[in-house]
Amino acid sequence: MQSVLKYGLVLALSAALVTGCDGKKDAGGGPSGGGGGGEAPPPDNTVEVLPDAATAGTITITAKLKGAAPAMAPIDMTDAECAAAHVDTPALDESVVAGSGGTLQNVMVWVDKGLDAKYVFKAPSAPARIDQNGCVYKPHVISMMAKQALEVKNSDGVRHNIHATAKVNAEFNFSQDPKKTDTLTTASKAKTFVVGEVPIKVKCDVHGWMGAWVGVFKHPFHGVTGGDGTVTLKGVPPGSYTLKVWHEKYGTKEVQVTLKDKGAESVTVEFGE
Amino acid sequence: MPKPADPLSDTLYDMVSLNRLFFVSSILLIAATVWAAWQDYDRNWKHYQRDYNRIALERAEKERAAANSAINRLKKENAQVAELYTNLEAAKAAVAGRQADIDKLNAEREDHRGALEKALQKFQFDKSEADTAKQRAESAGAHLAEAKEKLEKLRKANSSDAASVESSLKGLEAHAADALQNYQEWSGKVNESKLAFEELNAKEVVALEAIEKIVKTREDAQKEVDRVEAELILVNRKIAKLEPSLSKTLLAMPGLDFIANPEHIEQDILPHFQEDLNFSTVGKIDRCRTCHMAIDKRGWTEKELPAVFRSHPNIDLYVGDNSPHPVSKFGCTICHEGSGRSVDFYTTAHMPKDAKQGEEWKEKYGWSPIHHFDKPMLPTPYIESSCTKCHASQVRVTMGEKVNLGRQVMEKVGCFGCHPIAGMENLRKVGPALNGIRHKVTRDWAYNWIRKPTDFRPTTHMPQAFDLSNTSDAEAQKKNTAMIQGIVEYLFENSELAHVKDAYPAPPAGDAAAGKKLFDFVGCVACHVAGDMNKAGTQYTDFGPNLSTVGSKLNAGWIFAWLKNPAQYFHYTSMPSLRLADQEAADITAFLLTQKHPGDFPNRKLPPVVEADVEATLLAFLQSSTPTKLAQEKVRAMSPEERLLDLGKRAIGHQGCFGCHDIKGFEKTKKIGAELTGSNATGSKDITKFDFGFRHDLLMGHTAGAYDRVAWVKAKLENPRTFDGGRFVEYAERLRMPKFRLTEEERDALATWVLSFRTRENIPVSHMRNLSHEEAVVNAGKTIVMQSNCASCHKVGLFPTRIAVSEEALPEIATARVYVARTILSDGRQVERVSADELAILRKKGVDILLPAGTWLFPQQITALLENQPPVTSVLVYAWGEAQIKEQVGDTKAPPFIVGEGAKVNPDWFFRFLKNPTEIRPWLADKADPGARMPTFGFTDDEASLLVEHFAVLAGEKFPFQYDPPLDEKVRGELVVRGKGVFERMECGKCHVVEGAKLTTDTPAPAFALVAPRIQKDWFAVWLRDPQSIAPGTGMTAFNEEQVKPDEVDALREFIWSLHKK
Amino acid sequence: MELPKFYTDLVNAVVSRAAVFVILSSVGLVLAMKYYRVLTKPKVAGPIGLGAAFLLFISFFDPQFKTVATLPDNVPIIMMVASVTFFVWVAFRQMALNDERLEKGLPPKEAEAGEVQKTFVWPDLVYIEFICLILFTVFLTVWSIALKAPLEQPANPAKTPNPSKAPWYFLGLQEMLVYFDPWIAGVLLPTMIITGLMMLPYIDKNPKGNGYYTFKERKFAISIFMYGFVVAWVLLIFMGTFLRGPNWNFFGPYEPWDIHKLEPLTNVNLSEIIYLQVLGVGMPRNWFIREIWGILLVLGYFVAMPGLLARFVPMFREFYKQLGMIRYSVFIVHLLVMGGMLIKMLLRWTINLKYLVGIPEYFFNI
Amino acid sequence: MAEVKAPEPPASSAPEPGKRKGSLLEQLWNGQIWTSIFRHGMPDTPRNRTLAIMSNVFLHLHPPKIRRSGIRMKYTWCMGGLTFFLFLVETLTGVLLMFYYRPTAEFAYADIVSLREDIPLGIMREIHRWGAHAMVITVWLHMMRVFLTGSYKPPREFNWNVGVILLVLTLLLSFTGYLLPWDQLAMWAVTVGTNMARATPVVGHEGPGASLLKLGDISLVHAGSDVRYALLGGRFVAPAALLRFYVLHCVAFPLAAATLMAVHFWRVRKDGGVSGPM
Repeated sequence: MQSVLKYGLVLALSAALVTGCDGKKDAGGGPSGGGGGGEAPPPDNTVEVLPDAATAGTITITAKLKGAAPAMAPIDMTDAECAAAHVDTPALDESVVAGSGGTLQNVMVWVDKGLDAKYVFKAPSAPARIDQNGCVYKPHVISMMAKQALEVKNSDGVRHNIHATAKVNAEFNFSQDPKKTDTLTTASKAKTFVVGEVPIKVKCDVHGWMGAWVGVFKHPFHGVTGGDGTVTLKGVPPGSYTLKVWHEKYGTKEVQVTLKDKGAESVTVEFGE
Repeated sequence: MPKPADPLSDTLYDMVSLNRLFFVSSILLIAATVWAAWQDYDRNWKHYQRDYNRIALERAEKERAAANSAINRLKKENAQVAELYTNLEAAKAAVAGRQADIDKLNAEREDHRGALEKALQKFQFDKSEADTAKQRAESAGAHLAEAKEKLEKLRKANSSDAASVESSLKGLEAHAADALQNYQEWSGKVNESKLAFEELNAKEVVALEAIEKIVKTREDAQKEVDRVEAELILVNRKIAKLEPSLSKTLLAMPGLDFIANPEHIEQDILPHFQEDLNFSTVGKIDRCRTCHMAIDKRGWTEKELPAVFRSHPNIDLYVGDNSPHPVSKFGCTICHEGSGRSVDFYTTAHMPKDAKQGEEWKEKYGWSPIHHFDKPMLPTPYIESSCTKCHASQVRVTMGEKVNLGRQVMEKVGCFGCHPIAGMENLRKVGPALNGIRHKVTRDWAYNWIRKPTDFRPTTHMPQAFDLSNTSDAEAQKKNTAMIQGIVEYLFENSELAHVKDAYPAPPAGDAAAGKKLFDFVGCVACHVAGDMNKAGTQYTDFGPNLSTVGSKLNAGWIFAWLKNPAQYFHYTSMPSLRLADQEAADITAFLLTQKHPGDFPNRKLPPVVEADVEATLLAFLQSSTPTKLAQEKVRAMSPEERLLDLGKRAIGHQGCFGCHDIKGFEKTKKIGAELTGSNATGSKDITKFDFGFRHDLLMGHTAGAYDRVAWVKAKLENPRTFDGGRFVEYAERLRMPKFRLTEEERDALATWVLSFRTRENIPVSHMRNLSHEEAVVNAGKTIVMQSNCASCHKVGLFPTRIAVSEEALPEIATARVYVARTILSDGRQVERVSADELAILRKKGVDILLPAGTWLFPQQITALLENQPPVTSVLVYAWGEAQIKEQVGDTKAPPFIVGEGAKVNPDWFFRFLKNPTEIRPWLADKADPGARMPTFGFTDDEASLLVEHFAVLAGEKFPFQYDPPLDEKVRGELVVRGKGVFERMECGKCHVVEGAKLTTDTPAPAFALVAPRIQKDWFAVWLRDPQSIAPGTGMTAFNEEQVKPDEVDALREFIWSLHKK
Repeated sequence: MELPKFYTDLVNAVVSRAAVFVILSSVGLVLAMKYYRVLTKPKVAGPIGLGAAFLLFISFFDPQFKTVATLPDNVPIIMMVASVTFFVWVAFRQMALNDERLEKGLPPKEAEAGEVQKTFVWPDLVYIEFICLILFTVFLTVWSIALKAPLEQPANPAKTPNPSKAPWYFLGLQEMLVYFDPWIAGVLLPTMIITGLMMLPYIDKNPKGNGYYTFKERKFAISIFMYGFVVAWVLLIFMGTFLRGPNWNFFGPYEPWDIHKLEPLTNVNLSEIIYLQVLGVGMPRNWFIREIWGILLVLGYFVAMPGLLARFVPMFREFYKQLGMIRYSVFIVHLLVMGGMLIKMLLRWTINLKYLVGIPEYFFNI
Repeated sequence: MAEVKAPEPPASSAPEPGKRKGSLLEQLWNGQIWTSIFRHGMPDTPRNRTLAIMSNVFLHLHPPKIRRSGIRMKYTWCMGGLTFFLFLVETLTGVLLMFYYRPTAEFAYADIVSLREDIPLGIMREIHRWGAHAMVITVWLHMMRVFLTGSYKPPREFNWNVGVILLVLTLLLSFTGYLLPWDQLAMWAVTVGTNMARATPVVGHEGPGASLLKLGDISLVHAGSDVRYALLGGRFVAPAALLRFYVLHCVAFPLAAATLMAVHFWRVRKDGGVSGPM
């Protein structure tokens, strides 16, 4: 019994510690992180130090794919209910998704070095979203800020478990009932990511093919390429930066960018074997 | 005195010049006396204290400025705080406005004061008189009673004395009556004077209360402000203590400094540690803090600070009040050695950590190694050699990284094979038995292997015994050859195995490719490296020999037999059985045979025996014990074969091969090396007993001093024959310690461990690291865990990594997940274990467990802990490095965590499993990955049950079992039914196999049929709610209270438990 | 700075054996006493003194010498040697002057009319004594400030220091241990030093030289005393301190004290010389027969020699007449022991003689 | 001696005891307190110079008048006086050291360390030690001077012998004090020194003749009963020896030396003062 007490205490404590609040239950209920008694996220008292909007510029990164894109293999879904969702169009493996005009989708871009340490950013109030739809994560790659809430949605009629194999942040792996949405905050039982870490693989242990990637950052200068293969980082203060460009299959590349006052820089990064 | 003409004209000496001489000599005397007094006064440590005070004051002033600005900022930013200050001002003004009233009240008090003090005095005097009268009255009464009693007795006895007693009785009665009356009178007076005093005093009280009432608002406001300024007030107090003042200067002046000198010796008196003075012992006194004034204070860590004023670098572990080794209890020199009573840089016997620091010290402090002191301080790199003084009971010293590594290295290379070492007597020999060598390798191989083992296997622990610095000249080489030939001859002639006739039978044909896969996955790689003969492997994969060249050494028959059953070849081998099927073993055999040595080693042959050399070598040995002529005759009388065999036997005895290998004929031979422990322990024996030979370069002075000990040990480990350098020594008399392949780090650690061998010091039991029963179990279990190399597959986690988390160290561990090793209380204390009773007491005091030992923490939880719990400034934990996390998280095929295994599985099952492992996770095996296999170690019952208890204790569980209240069958039946519903709702069957218990490679999770006998019921609830806290990375998903209601947990559990068919 | 090698080698070579050192010093003393009138002249003595001081000074550049000489307990020995040398000079200078006066028929300086005249103790004597004490106190204080009293490891019966030395003033006796058994070196010799000193007034019948410095009038007495004090006492202390190193081996002043230095062990007893080397037979089993030669020799030295001296040597004949049988015997035994010391040392150095009489059965060796 | 320093009183008005007159200083010199201590005027007349010596307990070691040669430094070297002075220095510093030093195996060494490290005026130990060495040297030089001037000759034969005993006592004082720090230097020097006592003929167990003293086959002189045992209170230098040496060093030898010194000085006077040509 001792061990039960012990572990119970740890769970309560870790919640209390991270939030710093006294553990009052959120009376409002509503969608709660990790299922079960969620707690109101603590008020974010962070005092923001933002770059001067007058001098800030933009950086546009375009990810290109060398040569022809490999064909996306269809996924063999062993779960009948999952398979049922893809009767018309088979689900495809999204590890390499080509965009329009030789560009590459699902490429994560972020400012890695060069950002002045004095800046402090608040996480946006809107949560980052990830949806389990047809036993596939949508989107396949997301980037978010540390302490930003994470909304995990299960649009399927089957139970999923969502397992974030974080190494620096707290790992979570909770079971999610069909047609349910959980919002993970810094206070919920399964916590959203609170420190920078990239990439975090998210998977479902029931459905081995399901996989998504999350990047967590301390600042807002990050993004994932969409169909046009570009990401635009806005409001970046002038300076010299090292950007990192990551793709699940092709790895990480570094780009140097120097941004002038109100400048606008464009960079193209090429991936491929 | 001018010389008068008369009558002193008869003086012999010229008085004027004598006067001058007298004047000069008097001046000199005064000067010398002043100089001596100044020398006496101006001690070095005072300079240190002054410097410290100056720096401390600067720091405190900085703190004050920070506190001030913090208050100012608060005033600006926080309306409430600002209000406090306005309140105070207002209250001050209000009180000032009523100053007239206060003055009036005070004037009234002053008017009354004379009468009041007089009345008080009268009351006190009257009271004293009354007390005296009372005592007299009591005494008179008692006398009277005594006399009466006596009279009574006399009357009864009809004594004639009665009359005289009776007459005196009257006087006594009168006296008693007087005394009583006197007492009553005084009592009355006391009452009066008391009344008078109280009356007057009441007026005083009224006046005071009135004043207090007026002032109260201001004082209350002041208190509020003080609360805001608490830190500032503290700093101000600190500054007042440090600030120079006239009185301090005066008290520190020579001549006055005996009164209450603010500069004084700081000492820790440690009567329980006895310093050995050979004839007697005396309690230790450590005066180190006289100069190292910040050693026990936190936060003195800046690089710019002089080293002498820094906090102890590991203040959570040593010196600090909350640490397990507070300075008040342990002092300094018990670990550091040196002269604790001294307060001078030289006489305290400081020792630099390396030659470079020595040079710096010479320049800075005029340092030189102290010659006349037997225990100079240990250079910091070797400081951990002191740990074992008190921690001898632990196989691995908590946090003693270096000394542990040293011990581990020694256990690995087997120094105890030749050197008797207390505490290591029962370790197994580190080398394989050679009783069956004939069936294993060829003579050619054996000869060349002994000659230079690293040529065949660069990573081997087998040391090189020949062709070393003192045996590499041409003459010695000839003898070396003869010796090795003799050894080979002896070994091969004396190898017989009961279960082998001529040779091992050839194994069935195997597939090398399949063997490679098996080798990689089935578990061989946990202990062995293959494919690269130069790869050293990690602490774990270096456990067994590197197999990259093994195909050039062994024959197929032997390998096959060995793989099938290692213990058959030699019974105490560490190699476990992997329960390989014949085909599997054949495949691996085939694979191992592909691991050929790439160089010319396989072609090297046993050179032809040169008779003359054999004879000469044999004579060299015989001559030392036999008269020369007799020896020659004896040699001549032997046949060449006999000579070779005899030489071989002598060579084995000389080199002590039997220390590491079982060799026939040497079962009872004594170890050949010097004892490293006991009265001549290396770490403490007289330095003059170390033979430095001609290695004068190792000496710091002209002759060896105690401070040269480290250099000797290190030189010996680096080149064991070095002290023969430059000497002419007979072949048979030369130093014979072989040379081990050790890295610089390993040698350093080994030196630390060897230096820890010292003659026993008188450490009281109260200061030893005594092991509780549980700790002893963990300790003993740890030995088996290490000997079985469990940690290579299972992340045992508890050792050997450690990180002391302090604010400075935080970034370092930001990427690690840590295991809290000590229970942390909310008042910042860290303790090993808290019993229920202790917890109850603590809770009454408002202290609770903040983090129980044995839990996993993520980095940000530690950060939060440090931020939100001011008393906790650091957490002492064992850490898991990033690499280990990566290995585990996201790899469901890794062998399971066994931290917490004791809480998870039933002891009975665990015991059976250790004895005879069965498959639990068949899904680990598929075509690409046959899956690791828990080997059969052949644990004895004792070992297995010790291991079970070990893990039970680690998990904080009771042993051997927990009470599991039996359930009413009916209740159970209901629960099972309900549980089945939950089970289906939660779709547990999607991953876990329920029926049939047939496990296949497709099964993603363990079969429930196996759960009941294996898993502890208590554990289930925790696992269900948060599996990741127990096993990071597991594919098991958490179920919250909405999914499985709290009251459904038991039902679900009972259902699962019911699935087990007995 | 380093001392030139030829110089250190030369000194080490000359002084590297006890025999050479003692014999050279003895010869030096004899020469000095022979030519004392010239040598004590300030013009001669001054440069010699300065030269010696210079040699001492440069010796400090040698690490070995510096190590030994600056040991706090060895500093007084240097002072002792220096002050003894200085005062020997002071005394002999006055002797030389007085002897010149005596030759001219004048009284010694101390007996001049003006000197014999008495004078008041106050203020002369009291004053100079007082100044003397003050200056000495200054000296002692400065010495104490400059040099810390030594303190080594706590006493440990299990660890014998090498070399282990007696307090410096007994080092002469410890040196004697090399040549004699402890009962002679440690008991007999010190006792005889004391008795010898005590009997001195009763055997020195020379009425001259009482109360003034003179060499001429008491050549014999002063020579014996100078030999006994300066060579057999002070010099041996110097030797024991600076030239005896580990294992009590003899080292040159600039020779590093190597703990492994070995000397061949080839000392023999007189009986071994006679029986093994000369006669070539085995050692007799009976100790008396074995040692009879040595016993005879020693007896001869102490019994026959006094008589022979008294009979044939004029000086001793004179002594015998003056002192009578008993006093003469006491005197001559002391004198012979003193001489015997030197003879035994010489025998050791020349023929490696260990004992004249060696009866270890009764701890009796001479 | 203070008188020597005192300024010359005005010559015109030579003070007479009892007259209250003149400056404050004069009044002091003529006052009852002063005259009760110093029973003579300024020592500038033969009478007063004689009185200065004779009425002072310390100075009356000296005769009022001595031969001139006895005052000459060149002749006396002042070595006897220095030896006596050093004896006083050793007494004084020794007494101070006794406040801090405990002659037991537990404390002896630790106390010396404390003297070295932190005890106020720990320099006393240095003065004591170096003073002892200096005393040995001065006493030798004194002996040499006395010999070289032939001053042992009649009538001073006895005093020479007293001097010889004092010389031995000086060495013994130094030797017993050598052990007290209880360090290696002390212990082994004393071990070497006392080892010789083993070989004392007859009464030392390794001395010639000792093996002859037997009752039956029981040896009477053995390591536990010989003269060295008596000296050390044990078979080797051990805590008992420390205490023995301490008592000898602090009580026995100083008393003996002081007594003999009194005899020595007294006999100097009685035998005709500092020697000179007869």
